Parts: sequence; C-alpha cells; structure tokens
Amino acid sequence: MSIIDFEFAWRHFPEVLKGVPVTLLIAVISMILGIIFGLIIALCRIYKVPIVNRIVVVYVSFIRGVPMIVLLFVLFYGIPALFDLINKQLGWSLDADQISPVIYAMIAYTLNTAAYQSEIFRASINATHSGQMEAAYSVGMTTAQALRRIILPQALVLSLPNLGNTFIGLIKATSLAFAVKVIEIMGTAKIIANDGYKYLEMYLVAAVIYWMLCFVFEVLFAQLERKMRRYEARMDEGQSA
Amino acid sequence: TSSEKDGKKVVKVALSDEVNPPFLYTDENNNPIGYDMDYMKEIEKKLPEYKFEYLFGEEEANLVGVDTGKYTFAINWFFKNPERQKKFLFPEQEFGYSLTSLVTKKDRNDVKTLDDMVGKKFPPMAPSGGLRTILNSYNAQHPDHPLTLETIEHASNADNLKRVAEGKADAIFLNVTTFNEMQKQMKLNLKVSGIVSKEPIWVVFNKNETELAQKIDKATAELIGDGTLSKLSEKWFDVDFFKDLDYINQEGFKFE
Amino acid sequence: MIELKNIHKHFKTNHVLKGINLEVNKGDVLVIIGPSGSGKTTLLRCINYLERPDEGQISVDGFSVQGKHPSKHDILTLRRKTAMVFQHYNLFKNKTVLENVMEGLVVAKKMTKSEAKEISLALLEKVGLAEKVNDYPSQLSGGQQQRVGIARALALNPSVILFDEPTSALDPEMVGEVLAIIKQIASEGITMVIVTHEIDFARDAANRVVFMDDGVIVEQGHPQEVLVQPKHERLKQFLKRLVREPEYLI
Amino acid sequence: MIELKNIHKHFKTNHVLKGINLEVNKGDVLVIIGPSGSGKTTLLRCINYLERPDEGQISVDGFSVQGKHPSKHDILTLRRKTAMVFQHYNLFKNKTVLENVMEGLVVAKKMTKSEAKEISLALLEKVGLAEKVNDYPSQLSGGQQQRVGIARALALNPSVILFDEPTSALDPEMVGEVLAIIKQIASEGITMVIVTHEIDFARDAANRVVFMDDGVIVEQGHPQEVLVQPKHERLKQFLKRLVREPEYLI
Amino acid sequence: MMSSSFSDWLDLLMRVLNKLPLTLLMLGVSLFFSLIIGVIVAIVRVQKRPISYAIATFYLSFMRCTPLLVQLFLVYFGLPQLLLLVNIDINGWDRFVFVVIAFSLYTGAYLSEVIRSAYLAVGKDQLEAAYSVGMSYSQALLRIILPQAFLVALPDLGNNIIELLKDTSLAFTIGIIDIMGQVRIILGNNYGIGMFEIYFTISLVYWGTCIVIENMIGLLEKGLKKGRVSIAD
Ligand SMILES: Nc1ncnc2c1ncn2[C@@H]1O[C@H](COP(=O)(O)OP(=O)(O)OP(=O)(O)O)[C@@H](O)[C@H]1O
Ligand SMILES: Nc1ncnc2c1ncn2[C@@H]1O[C@H](COP(=O)(O)OP(=O)(O)OP(=O)(O)O)[C@@H](O)[C@H]1O
Ligand SMILES: [Mg+2]
Ligand SMILES: [Mg+2]
Repeated sequence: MSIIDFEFAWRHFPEVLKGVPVTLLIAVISMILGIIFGLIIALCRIYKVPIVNRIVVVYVSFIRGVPMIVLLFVLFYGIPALFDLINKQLGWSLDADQISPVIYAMIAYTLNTAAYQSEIFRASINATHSGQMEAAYSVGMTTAQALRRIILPQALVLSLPNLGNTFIGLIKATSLAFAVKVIEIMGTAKIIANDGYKYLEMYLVAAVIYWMLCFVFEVLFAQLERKMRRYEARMDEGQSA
Repeated sequence: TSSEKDGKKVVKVALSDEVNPPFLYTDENNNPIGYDMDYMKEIEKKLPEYKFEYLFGEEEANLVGVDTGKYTFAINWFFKNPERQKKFLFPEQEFGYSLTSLVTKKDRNDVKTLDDMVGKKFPPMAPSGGLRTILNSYNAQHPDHPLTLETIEHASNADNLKRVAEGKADAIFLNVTTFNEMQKQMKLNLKVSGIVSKEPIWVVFNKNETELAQKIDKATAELIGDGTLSKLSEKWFDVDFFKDLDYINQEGFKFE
Repeated sequence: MIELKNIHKHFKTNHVLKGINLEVNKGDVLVIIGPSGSGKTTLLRCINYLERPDEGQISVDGFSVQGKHPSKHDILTLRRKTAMVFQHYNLFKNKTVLENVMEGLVVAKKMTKSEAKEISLALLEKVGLAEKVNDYPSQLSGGQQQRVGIARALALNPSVILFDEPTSALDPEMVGEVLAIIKQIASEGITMVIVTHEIDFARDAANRVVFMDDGVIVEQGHPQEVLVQPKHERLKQFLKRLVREPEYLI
Repeated sequence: MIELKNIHKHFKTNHVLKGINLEVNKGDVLVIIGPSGSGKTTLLRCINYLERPDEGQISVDGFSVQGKHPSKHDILTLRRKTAMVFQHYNLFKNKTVLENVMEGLVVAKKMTKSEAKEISLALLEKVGLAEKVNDYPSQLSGGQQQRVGIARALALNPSVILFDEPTSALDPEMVGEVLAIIKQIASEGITMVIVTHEIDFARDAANRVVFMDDGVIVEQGHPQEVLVQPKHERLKQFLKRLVREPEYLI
Repeated sequence: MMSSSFSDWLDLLMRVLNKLPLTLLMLGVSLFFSLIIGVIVAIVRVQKRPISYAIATFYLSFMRCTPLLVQLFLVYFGLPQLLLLVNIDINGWDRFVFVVIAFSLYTGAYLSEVIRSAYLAVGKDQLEAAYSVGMSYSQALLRIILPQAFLVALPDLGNNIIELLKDTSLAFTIGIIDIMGQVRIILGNNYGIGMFEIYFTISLVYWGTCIVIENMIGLLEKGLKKGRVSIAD
C-alpha cells in the first residue's frame, strides 16, 4: 500500500515550514493580549463591577458564540466597508487594502481568545482559597496588591493546563486565517496539494509541523507548571492507593 | 472496495458539498441535482450491474477518500494534469466542459486573454479548483511574466465580482455559466470580455478502479454519440458545450 | 485604642454577634474566652473588617469606621493599623516562610527588601524557625505554621494585633516563648486582643479577660476576678473542668 | 493492637522519624507529646500510610504492612482498621456536616443510609452539633469543624483511632466532653493514639504517654511517671512551663 | 419588499434550525464520551505510573497538537483501512459514528487537561480525609474529589463545550450536513451571494445555542457552589 507519496511530502516540507512564523506571530501576540484582556474581564466578573460586568458577560457570550470564521469575516469585510463609509462621510482617505490580513487575524484572535481566557482565569481565581485573600488584607495589602502578589500567582498555576490548551488550540486555529488571505501552515499545504491533488500528503505534512510546533509548547508549559507548583503539597505524588 | 448489495457491486461516488450550480447543487431537501447528477443517472441506466451510492463531502476530503479507497470515484469539475494522473485514475472520456472566461467592467476592452492580465490584479482566489489550476499552469509556462495571484481559502464569487465592479481588481477569471447565473441576480456593471478556454472536466477514480473506469468511459462515449449529453447540456446551460468554441460564442451566450 | 459600639452580625438567620460593646486601652492585653461557636472569631474578624458587621461602629487608634459599606480607603486604613494571626494560619501558600513574613513589610509598609529581611529573620529566630526560612508552608508542621503566622503579624509592628487562638498548635514550651514575646511587645505599648481556649495562657498573658457566650459579652474584668472568682453561672460552669484532683498538680 | 518496628521517614534530606519502635495494646489510650516539629503528626500519618515510611513495619490488629510500596489492597485493609482526626480537620468541603460523618459508613462500611444517619446524628448530638447538621464546613467555627472531625472518626467504630491534636480548637468545656467520650470508647476496647499539646488532657486521658523529640521516642510510660517524675533532661525542660505560681492555682 | 426579504430570511433561518438537532446530537454524544476519556486520561496522568502515563501523554500530545481535520480523516479514511487488514469491515458504518469517534478523542484530550488542573486544585487534604474513613481511591475520586473538581472546572468545561459545538461543523467535511453545512450549501447554491445575511443567521443560531449552554453551566455553578467561599466575598 503506497498510497502516500512520501518523497513528495518530504520535498515540500520546507515550503510548508515557511508558514510557521506567521502562525506563531498571530498565536503568540493574540495569546499575550488575550491573557491581559482575559484577566481584566475575569476580575470584572468576579468582583461584579457594576455595568462593566453586564457588558463583559455579553462580550464573552457573543465572542464564544460566534464562529471564528464569522469574526474573521466581520473584520475582514467590515473594516474596509467602515473605511469606505468614513472616507465618504469625512473625506478622509483611509485605505483598507493597506492593512495586512495578519493584522485582521491578530485582532480577531485576540478578541476570541480573551473571551475564553477570561473563563479560565475566573475558574482558577475562584479556586484559590478565600483565606489567602484575607491574610493579604490582614498584612495591609490593597485588593490590587493582594491580587498581584498572592492570588494571581496561585491562580496562574491552576490555570496553566488550561492556558496550554488554549494556546495549542490557538496555534491550530490560526489555520482559519487562511479565510482572510493569511497564508500560514495549512494554507501553504493546501496550495501545494492542489497541483497534484496530493491532499493526503500535504495534510500529513501540516499535521507533523503542527505537532512539532505544539509539542515544543507542551513541554514548555509542563515545565513551567512543574516549577510554579513546587510550593504545593502535590496530589499527584505517591498518592495512588 | 468490493462490497456488494442485492447482488450488485456497490460504487461509492463522492459529491462535492461545496456545490457548484448548475453542474452540481442541491434542491430544498439537500438532494443533489444538476448536470452531473443527470449524467450519473444516464450512466446508472447503462451499468445496471452496479449500485451507485452518493456521498457528500468536502472536495479535498473527497480526494483523500478516493485516494484511500473509501470512495470509488469523485465527480465534480475536476481538471486533468499529468501530476494528478500519477495519483489518480482519469478516464479517457470527459463528461462535460467548463467554459472559462475573463470578466471585466463593461467599459473596459483591454482584457481579452490571460496575457493581458500580466501585471494586473485578480481578486483573491481559492487555492484549489479547476480555475486555479489553469492559472497555475499558465504561470508554470510563463515563468518570466507570471500572473499575480492572491490566495484565500474560500473565495466568494459574489464578493469578488463586486471587487471587479468597484475597480478594486481588473478582471475575474470565472466559469461563464457561473457568471451568467450570478449576473441574473446581481446585475452588476460587468461583462464577459473574453472566453479563455473550453476545459474538459472529469471524474476522478481510485487508481485500482480500471475496470469500472473503462465501463464508464464506454458508456460516456455512447452518451455523447447519441446526443444524450448534448441535450443535458442544453437543459442546464442553454448551450451544447460539446460543440466547438466558436459555435458556442455565437449561439450560446448573448452577453449583456 | 479600640472601641466597639453595638456590633451586630448575622449569617443569614443566625444572629452571631448581638450588640457587642467593648473598649480596649493602649498597651492592654485583652483575652477573649468562651465556648466554641460563641462568636469570638467573628468578633475579631469584625475589628479589621474581614467580616462586615451589619451594624455598629469600630474605632481603632482614633480612626472609626461604621456600618456595612464603608469606603475601601477607610477599610484599608483600618487594616493597616491592625495585624492578625488566623485560627487556620492562612499562610501565603506560594511564598516561603521568610517571604510570608517579609510580604507585608515590603508591600504595605514600603520597606526596602534588606530592611524587611533583617526584621523578619530576627522574628523567625525568636519563634524558633531559623532553619525553616526557605521552606514553603506545605512543608511545615502545624505548630511551625502557626509560628510563622505569629511572626508575620508581629513583624508589621502595628498599633493593634489580633490573635485567634495563637497557641492552639503549640507545645507548652513554645507557648512559654510566645507568652514571653507577647508580654514584651505589650510593654512596648502595642495593644493586643487574643482569643484563646487555654485558660492558663489567658491568666498569664491578659491584663483583662472577656467571657463571651452566644454572641454577647457575659463578664469581663481582671483575670483574677473573671477566672478565679467568676460571678455568672455560665462562666462558672465553663471553667469547671479546670478544677482537678490535687494529685495531678505539679 | 498496634506495633511499629523501626520506622524511618525522610522529607528530602530532613530525617523526620529516626527508627521508631512502639507497641500499643488493645484498649490503650496512648498519648504522644513533644515539641512542635518533632515528628508526631508524621508518625501518626505513617500508621495509616497517609505518609509512606521509608523503612520499617507497621502492624495494626494483627495485619502488617511493610516498607515503602505495599499493595493497594494492603493499604486499604490497614486504613479500614483505623480512623483519623486530622490536625487541620480536613472535612469534606462538598458535604454537609451530617454527610461528612455518614460518608465513611455508607461507602466504606456499606451501611444503609438510614442506619448511617442514625449513628451519625447520635454522635453529632454528643459533640454538641445537633443544630449544625445541615451546614457546610465553611460555615462552621474552628471548634465546630474539629468536633465534626472527631464525630466522623468515632462513627466508623474502627479498631484504632488516631487523633492529631483533637482538642486544639476546643474550649475547656468541650475538652471535658471529648475526654468523656474518649474514656467511654476506650472502655469499649477501642485503641487510641492521641497527639496533643495539652498536658492536662494527656494526664486525664492517657494510660500511657510517649514523649518524642526530634524524631525519636525519648521517654515513655504511665502518665504519672512521665509527666510528674520525668527522667530525661529534655522532658523536664519541656514540662517546665507547667509549673506555675501557686496564686493562680484554682 | 421588506416583508418578503424578511420572510426569505425566516425561511433561511428555519432551514438552518432544521439541522440544529443533528448538531446538538453530535455535541451531546461526543461530549459524553469525551468526558469519560477526559477523566480517565487526567487520572492516569495524575497518578504518574510510568507506562500508562507515557501512553496517556502521547495520546494527549497527538490529539491536542494535530489538526482535528487530519484526525477526522484518519478516523474516517484510515481506521477502516487499518481494520480491513485484520478483516474487520467498518466501511459500512454510519458516518455519524466516525464523526463521534473523532470528536470524542479530540475533545477528550482537551478535557483531560481541564480535569487534571481542577483535580489538582482540590487539595491533598480532601483525598487524605477520604482515605482516613476507609475509602478506596476510586471511591474517594467519585464521591469527594471529582465533585469538587467539577465545580472548579465548570467555566473551563464551558469553554470546551462551546469549542466542541463549533468543531462539530467539521462533520461537513465528510458530508454530514449540520447547521454550518447547511449554510455552506445554501451559499454554494447562491454562488456566495448574500453571504452576510447567511453568516449573520448562522451566528445567531450558534450564539443562541451558546447562551443556552452558558446558562446551564451558570445554573450548575450556582447549584454546586454551596459551602464555597469566593475571594471576592
Ligand atoms: N510534607 C512535608 N515536606 C517536608 N517536610 C515536612 C513535611 N511535613 C512535615 N515536614 C517536616 O517534618 C518535621 C516533622 O513534622 P510533623 O508535622 O510530624 O511535626 P509535629 O510533631 O506534628 O509538629 P506540630 O506539633 O507542630 O504539629 C517538621 O520539621 C516539618 O517541617
Ligand atoms: N461563614 C459563615 N457562614 C455561616 N455561619 C458562620 C460562618 N462563620 C461562622 N458562622 C457561625 O457563627 C457562629 C460563630 O462562629 P465563630 O467562628 O465566631 O465562633 P468561635 O467563637 O470563634 O468558635 P471556635 O472557638 O470554635 O473557633 C458559629 O455558630 C458558626 O457556625
Ligand atoms: Mg474561632
Ligand atoms: Mg502535628
């Protein structure tokens, strides 16, 4: 059974590899911005900040509810339309074609991942013990100080596995950005595949590259977790009876 | 794939669910209809020893399925090239044609052939599909002055036509039938500025299905010979695309 | 130094504090005793607003706060005048022993790290934890954790320290040490409120004792009076077990 | 009933138990005292293999387990012969007070719910928590939580009960109640090992006392001998604070 | 004009909604199996027994790190081929089965991390308490640890259920016409005309489903929260 043309796959491997930087660029930037916004959203929800709480609840629901592809389209087709409108109304000369599709993708993925991450942080902050907050108050910390120095470091440890999930998911989700002209790993693979209908080969190439890429981050996250958890009485050591 | 049902050999036919009227699309109940299906009905009549099962799937998935033997063959407007022939079995006999054209604004006369598009702008195109293949092979043959192509996963023809009408792109490379259907609804300031080619379209078989491919080849040739396919062509496209291009240009399409 | 006026606290339908009035002078060591569930911890937590009283007024060191929803800033001011040793220690899980003690100094009192470290190390030495400064709370025995909690509160050097059963996990020896420390800092003019079940400790440490039962203060006064010549029936009964057969007295 | 042979335990480089040998007879109430950090909790936890000794052999009620990696089934058997009251209570956070006590009966002892409920309610009544049966642990005071922990262990009616500072959060009155309960179940032949810092309690409850220091057993014997006429210097020093000025004696 | 385009739109909405039960069925069945897989993998990884740990970690890595599309292909095209080698013919199985297998394996991997982190957040003391009353590990797990972990994990579970909901649209790749598939067919039949209305419609359907999921999670959270104290109180 030599359905798979390995030689072909191998020959085109480097070409697909060229999609990695774009993928990483979008994933890393969106992840970082997503963490920041996600954290802010989570705190607004936990502290039930009036009005803002309402708004972020709708935001999270909407962003999670709408398919990523739609979000991409809304930005990709909506911003040029908006620019046209502005140009017409105000006589400006904004040119949407000047904006790289990568920018649209980054905005879309940031909006998206922030919503998911807000839930991750909400879960992990809620899982920290209320006694920790009280202790911080008792030594005279403000809420912000207590969050920054005591609660969030503990919450971060709890969220690491989920952040890992999100980040790996994000790396793969960037393949959707092909829908707005960003040519990343999957896009490159599909373009190459078309000439000889070698989809099987090229999908495998893409899968291998994604795997290598994500594996690196899996290991990084695992190590980070091990390091950050060192203060805990672990439930996962020698407790199997 | 040699499973049998009611004493008949089962043939699994993959249909592209990125539908493509009037070749292949669906009715209200998502049943497949179109030129391709009518053609298959004629084939079924000719080959009663087989039982044909139709399965929808994304085009790329269908190709993987044919490749791995899950499907016997896939039908859509597949184009043939030597590289693909290495991987798949193409029959001898095409079952239809795709008429490709360049569409521009009505007031432009500078774009007739692909050569005219060198240095000009196309709207973004999908990486796969027959149209893309034609442009890719043009670029392969003209490495010194290639066409500039932008790629997007799922190109929206409607959106792309608008781009051309708004002057954001110079011309779109499109199937004439597609343009015609769309123009009926959209009524844009566009025209067909030139027919580029008449491309034969094929079904794509799994490498091992030589026997069936031969039978279908024979059947297709008969259907062309007795004019059945010409009639179907007229039913779906208002023109018999088995005739030559000049005839089609005169008879078939009265471009606005 | 501390003044509580008519403090009420409910948990849902459970009326836990029923109008507490209390005054504590500067440098006093006030010990609160009373049966389990009588509201001692709740009262202590109200003093620094970890629990918000439903009603009443709290003044610490001339600064007063009132009712259920004072401003954040008022609460912070109040809290910076007090420190607390928790019944369940509540050490910062993600910080080492040393960092636990330094944290308040660096963050709330804006000391330099080296200053904070010096003070912290000295205190940890005093409570016998010099060897454990770089361990995490999860690696400590119960008594060790409790001592870190005590050191953390002492380090802040606030006007008032609130102790919630600070010696419950300590052995007699260590109780002696803690008692010595408490006496020393009392002599420096720091006011202390201590909830404890150890009557011996109360007797040794306090210059005033309060007996609480079921959310009210039943009796208060000098330890001699309250512990040796109790007036109320409830208190007499509470102290009964302490009377033991002479053979066991050392 | 319990036999420990040459138990060693390290935490990384910290040698916490240095070859403990101990025998406890059926119906004995053995009290372990010793300074904070001397390894009392660790020893107790080794008896039911919550902590795995690096070396040594543990027998409970004729069943022995050895070394660091015994079979799951052996550990389970061992644990079903013992119950434990934790220093930090460790109540099930997702269960009410009543469910906390019933849990072991229903799951490990396969009682019917109604049987388990009856036993549990009776015990909770005994420790004064009849009113709190439907509350969650987070809604309880420290002493109330501790009493739930005690009731949970007693309900199991095992061969051996291990208590880790069972009265640290209890007021003198309640200590008296618990003492009475312990004496009663001892008379029913249940063996008990109790770690405590309350020497009074040790004196009242124990028929044998063990003094541990720094991972070794320094002295053991009848409470009269160990607590009143200690032989070792270390123990004398440890008990020193208990000698107080006569004026305070009641 | 207005009313006719509205009724057109309503017609479109109905056609999409018609496929909602199928989408929900895929979601429900896949979620059920992926939860089971998730719990098992999480526990195996927490226990750290060399061989099973290595297998679970490899599974996790493969499932998380390769595109779902590829996995779907492997299950739908590859698995039957593989089984044919040992003379088992599953080519006749309904496509739904393959889709559910692929989605369950994929989401199971993600859920295992959600569950693992929640498990670790519960705290060792709870496990020890369970042991002390004579529970076996599995009893402790079922009655004490998992219920508490479940509460901690709820928001993250919500995230993943919603992701799964949207992932089910990949079923269209192998021809199962779910709500997204219906939309793409309508779009194809229209040559992509009216893309905005159509995507607007599908977004409404997804969002609506999502709100239902969110509310269910919210209710569960409220119901299970008894006896827990938040840092914000
Ligand atoms: N999980 C752990 N990791 C590392 N060290 C530990 C751990 N648990 C206990 N220790 C150390 O082992 C020693 C004995 O601890 P243990 O809890 O047995 O003391 P203890 O006698 O019960 O003290 P206390 O009376 O304060 O409860 C202490 O020095 C402690 O720091
Ligand atoms: N968060 C809470 N929610 C509901 N009820 C509570 C809460 N905290 C305390 N209570 C109840 O309030 C009463 C007083 O509790 P508190 O902790 O003040 O008692 P305490 O005097 O400190 O007892 P102990 O000596 O046992 O620590 C108890 O009956 C307790 O059940
Ligand atoms: Mg208390
Ligand atoms: Mg201990």
